[in-house]
Amino acid sequence: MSAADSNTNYINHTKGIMSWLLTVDHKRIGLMYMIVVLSAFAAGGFFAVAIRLELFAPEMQIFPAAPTEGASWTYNKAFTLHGAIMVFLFIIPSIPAILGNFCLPIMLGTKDVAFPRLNLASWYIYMIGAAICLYAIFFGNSVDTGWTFYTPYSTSSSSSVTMMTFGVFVLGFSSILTGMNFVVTVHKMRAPGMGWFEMPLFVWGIYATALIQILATPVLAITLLLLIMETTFGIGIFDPANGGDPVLFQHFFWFYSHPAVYIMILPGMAVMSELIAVHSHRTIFGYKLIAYSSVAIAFLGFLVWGHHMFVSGQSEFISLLFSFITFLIGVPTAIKLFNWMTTMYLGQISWNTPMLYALCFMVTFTIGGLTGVFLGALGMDIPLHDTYFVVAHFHYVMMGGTVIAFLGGLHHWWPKIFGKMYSEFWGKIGFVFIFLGFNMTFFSQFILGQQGMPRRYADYAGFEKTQLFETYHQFSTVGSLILAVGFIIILIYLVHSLIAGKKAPANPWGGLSMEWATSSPPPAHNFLEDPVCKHGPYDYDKVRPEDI
Amino acid sequence: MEPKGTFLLPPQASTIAPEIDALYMFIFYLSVFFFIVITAGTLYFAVKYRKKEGESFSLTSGLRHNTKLEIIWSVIPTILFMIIFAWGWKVFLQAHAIPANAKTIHVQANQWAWNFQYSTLKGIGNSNDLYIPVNQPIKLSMYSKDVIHSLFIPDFRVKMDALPGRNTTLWFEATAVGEYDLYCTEYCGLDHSRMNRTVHVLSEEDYAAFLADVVQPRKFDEIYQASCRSCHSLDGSIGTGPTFKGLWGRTSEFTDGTSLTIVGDVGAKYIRDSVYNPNLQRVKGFSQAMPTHKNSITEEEIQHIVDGLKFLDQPGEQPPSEQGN
Amino acid sequence: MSATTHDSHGHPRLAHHFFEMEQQHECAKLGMWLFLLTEILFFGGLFCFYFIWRIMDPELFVGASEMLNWKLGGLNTIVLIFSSFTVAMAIRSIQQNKRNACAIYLAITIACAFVFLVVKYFEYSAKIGHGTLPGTSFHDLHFLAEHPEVKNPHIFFSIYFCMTGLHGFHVICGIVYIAWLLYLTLKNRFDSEYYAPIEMGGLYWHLVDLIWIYLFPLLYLI
Amino acid sequence: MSSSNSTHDSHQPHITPMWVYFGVLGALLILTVVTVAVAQVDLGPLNLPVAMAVATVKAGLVALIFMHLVFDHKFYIYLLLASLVFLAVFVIFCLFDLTRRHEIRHEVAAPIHAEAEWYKELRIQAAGLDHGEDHGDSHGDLHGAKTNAHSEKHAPVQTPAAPQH
Repeated sequence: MSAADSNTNYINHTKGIMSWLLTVDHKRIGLMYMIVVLSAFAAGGFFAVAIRLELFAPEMQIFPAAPTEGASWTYNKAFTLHGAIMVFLFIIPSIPAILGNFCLPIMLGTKDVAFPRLNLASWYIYMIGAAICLYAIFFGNSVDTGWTFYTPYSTSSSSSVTMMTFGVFVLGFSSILTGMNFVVTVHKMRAPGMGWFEMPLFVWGIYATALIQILATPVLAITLLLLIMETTFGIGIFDPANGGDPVLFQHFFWFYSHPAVYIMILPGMAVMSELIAVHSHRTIFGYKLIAYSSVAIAFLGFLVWGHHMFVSGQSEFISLLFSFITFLIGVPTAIKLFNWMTTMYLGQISWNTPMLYALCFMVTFTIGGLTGVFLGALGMDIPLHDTYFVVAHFHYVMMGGTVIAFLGGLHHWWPKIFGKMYSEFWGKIGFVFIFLGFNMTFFSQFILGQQGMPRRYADYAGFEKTQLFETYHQFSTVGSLILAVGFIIILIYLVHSLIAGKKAPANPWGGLSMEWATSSPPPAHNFLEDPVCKHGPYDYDKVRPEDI
Repeated sequence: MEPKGTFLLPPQASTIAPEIDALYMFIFYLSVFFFIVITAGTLYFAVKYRKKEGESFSLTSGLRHNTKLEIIWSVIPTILFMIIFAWGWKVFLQAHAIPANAKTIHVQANQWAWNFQYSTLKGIGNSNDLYIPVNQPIKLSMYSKDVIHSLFIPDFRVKMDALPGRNTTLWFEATAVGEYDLYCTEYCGLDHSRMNRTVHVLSEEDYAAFLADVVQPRKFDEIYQASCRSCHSLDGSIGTGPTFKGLWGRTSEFTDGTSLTIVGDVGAKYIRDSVYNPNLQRVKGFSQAMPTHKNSITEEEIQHIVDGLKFLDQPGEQPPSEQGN
Repeated sequence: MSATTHDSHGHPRLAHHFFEMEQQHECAKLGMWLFLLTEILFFGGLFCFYFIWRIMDPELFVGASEMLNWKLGGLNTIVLIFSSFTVAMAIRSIQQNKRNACAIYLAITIACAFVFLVVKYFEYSAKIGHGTLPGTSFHDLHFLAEHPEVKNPHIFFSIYFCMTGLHGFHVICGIVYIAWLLYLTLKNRFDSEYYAPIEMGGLYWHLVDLIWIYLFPLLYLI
Repeated sequence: MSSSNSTHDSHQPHITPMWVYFGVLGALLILTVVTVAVAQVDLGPLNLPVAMAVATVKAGLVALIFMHLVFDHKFYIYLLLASLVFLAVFVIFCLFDLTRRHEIRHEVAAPIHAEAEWYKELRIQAAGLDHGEDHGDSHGDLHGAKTNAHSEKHAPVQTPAAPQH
């Protein structure tokens, strides 16, 4: 675009802190989310490293065995906070709230999301929820129930469960409002000429995610509300001491939290479709199949929550049903993997940092998905449930899937967001650290889990298998440190690029979707002229990047 | 004697373990195969079709879909998934169908200890480690006193949650004598990681010796407190049933018109009948309130009751069965 | 604000990122419906609570629902249905640019909502007076004496207070929102072109009514 | 902007005739009376379905007419139905588990059938209200209520707190 060399853009067109705090611009809100969500990631990562260091050897190393005067931190609080922060404050908002907020309206060729003020309100609700959680952590008695808040432990724990669950309750509304905003934007705000199947697959993925956010999150809200009522008034729904049923809590909880797994991974898949297509410079293979499989996964994701409960004492018949649907959900997931692979066939593949993360995703997510097959099989789940195998599995999906995709997406859209290029060399170095560190940390945990190491153990001294466990735990801890170094490298070179990076061109990767048609960074209202959708987002066989 | 584990899996020490491991290996080899297909395919394409240094973007293939290929890679995973699902269900049922000849051990979990009860009688035959005989199906009937716990023995490949407010069950048959780890795998609070114990799988003789050692019949006082106290007084006052004070040697009249003086072998037999089949002969003036105690008092303990009753009126003396204590 | 882009439909209430009123209205309506979905699933958790105990322990409901006064519940049903009607009429009036009629209908709706809350207040204070409270604070000895067959009666009252409490909270939110709509209507902010906020308020209020339509028989009658 | 692919086709908002609204109001009031009337008759197991059916007719009237679902694009109806489907899945799956838990292993029953411990005290007090000093009876009542609770359902439920029960 000729006007791209004009120097005003969404970042500098107004100045002052209030112009950010009161902005209704989806791009600025996306950046504000980026700052707080990545801070949450750093906090969660801090606890992760603390956990790994504790497990480096049997016996207690850095945490006290029991809370004492002056040292109220325990290992249990650390892993709870790691889980709760990573799930509620980082992964769920990561891709939708940061990249989704920034890219979705531009990709659809519109000026903003449908409800800009509601979008800002979501950010504030997120901040309020986060503040309540922080208050519970630092001024209350923290929380030591695990992020799952299982009753009756959570109703009897002396930690600040009520406060923390209330914080999560508030965070849920942020998620719901963001989801509503995206669904309406996708339905009603698409640029002229853009039909449902001319939307980039990123949009499809975020759309499917938003549907889950709308339908599942309210159930989490009511669950947490009932949990608070149970703790305060003893209403008798979840606590057997008051006539309730503790397994019912697990149903209530997983009815949200299993779909929440798809709130976490679908955006990762959405980013993957972009990365693979753009950096292979090749039209996506099986567009409709990928789009439909996103929606199919979103739908089926609601029907499989009970596979978290195979050994909880639930009915064997319902376990059968849940296991069956779990395997059904494997099919669309497998289809996506094959489609991405085939997209690279006959392409023109750039080996740059975002593409490396996409390749990494193909490897790590495949491992995550395949190990899910073990856990979904009823009999096989018995010995593996609640062991490190599960820990490794969901980290391969959540981190090897979502976080890797998020990193890929961040590198992919970084030039668009800030108008600066990062160092490709350091990008690759950072990638190597992440890839090695990640696999070292979590692959060893598969072996640990198979050998029987239960999760959420602070100490593994005095077992028949202590020796065996120690070896793998040490390997895992070393890996986690490498991983931490990788994240620090990324932080440094990305921040450096903001200060001293080269100016980014409007379309550094040769992409065809609409965000590459505007300047980097985009102007305040995304496009200087209202765009019209003239070709599909992946028509690399028909359109040259320089023609858009 | 103790079976060895492999790099991937812990030792197989129960009858269900080989079944589960067979499924494991099946999924494992399939996973390795598909992992290689996807990774190798991805890397091969990534290398083969990479963009050369300095090359500019060109129009690329417009291959958008291939129905045959898409059907193949939808149908093959579906079929494989269904096989795994059915196999998993079969193993799951095996792990849940408790054999009729299984011996029951009651398990009580609390923060943060296990208590295994080898006798149906309260307060006797407890241990904190689990002792079981080899080659004998064992059924664990579990409940929790406080929060949810989960009993896991990796080498047996069994796991089940212990829930407050109701019972859950778990069964296994150990195949090799030895010692195995037992963990709590449902997070249960501060000392969750210290809620681990050892499973001692004993030969039949050793187990019998263990039982003889740990499951001692209760003494009169204990039985009285657990089962008789609410109806039969010791001080002569009338309750739902006749008082025990002076029972030994008393002549009782029954509702069927007969009467009996409770002494000697006849008295002992009468007491046994009253415990197991109380309504056979009912003392005049009392209701049909007494339940049978067949499941809560053993034959050995009947002897203790008889002894206890004999010595009830001589507070200075100990019944013979308590002297060894 | 790129004023160049929309000169065709220059309504003063058209936000900058929309092309025309039509699109803005449609967005608002879809957004509201999505919000109503979340409300349905939010209450859904409580309905799940209700149905599980209803089916697992029917005696509880037969015995305990006698404690609720169906006449007061029925009165509230009629009041809410009527208010639903008036809010529908309010939308109809503003669609025809009848602002005064619209304001009157909105005012009647608010009045109905207050009547509902007052009736609710009497019901609640009677329960609290008897110790018929939810959860562990339940101590209604007369109930226990009259209904020895009902186990865990506190659970029924937990359900009752949770459901009607949450519903009452929605009624209060509705009053605030409709009062604001009334204020804006009186200030001539709405016309037949731009009445989306009233329509949204109407949809919300109908949902509050809808939920009560289920709560009334489930809690009071059977 | 997206009017070209917008789902809407008419530009004029639908104005419902007055008589329709009055008709619906009347129908709703009549149905309320019907609900109350039906509830006075004990239909046994049909109580719940009948009450739910009447409520659903009422809810349908409100949703379709007052909330304009019949006049609007069908998509809104699909949305509403989708939420109800998910809700139904939630309730039905939970119930499926709770009612069939003990079918393979009989010991595993729902604790919903057991009364909370803290009722013991209240029951004794309540019995005191009723029959004065009759202690033995109140005990008997309590016991009776408890055993009923257990035997009422399909499987023999063992009281978990005491294996030797």
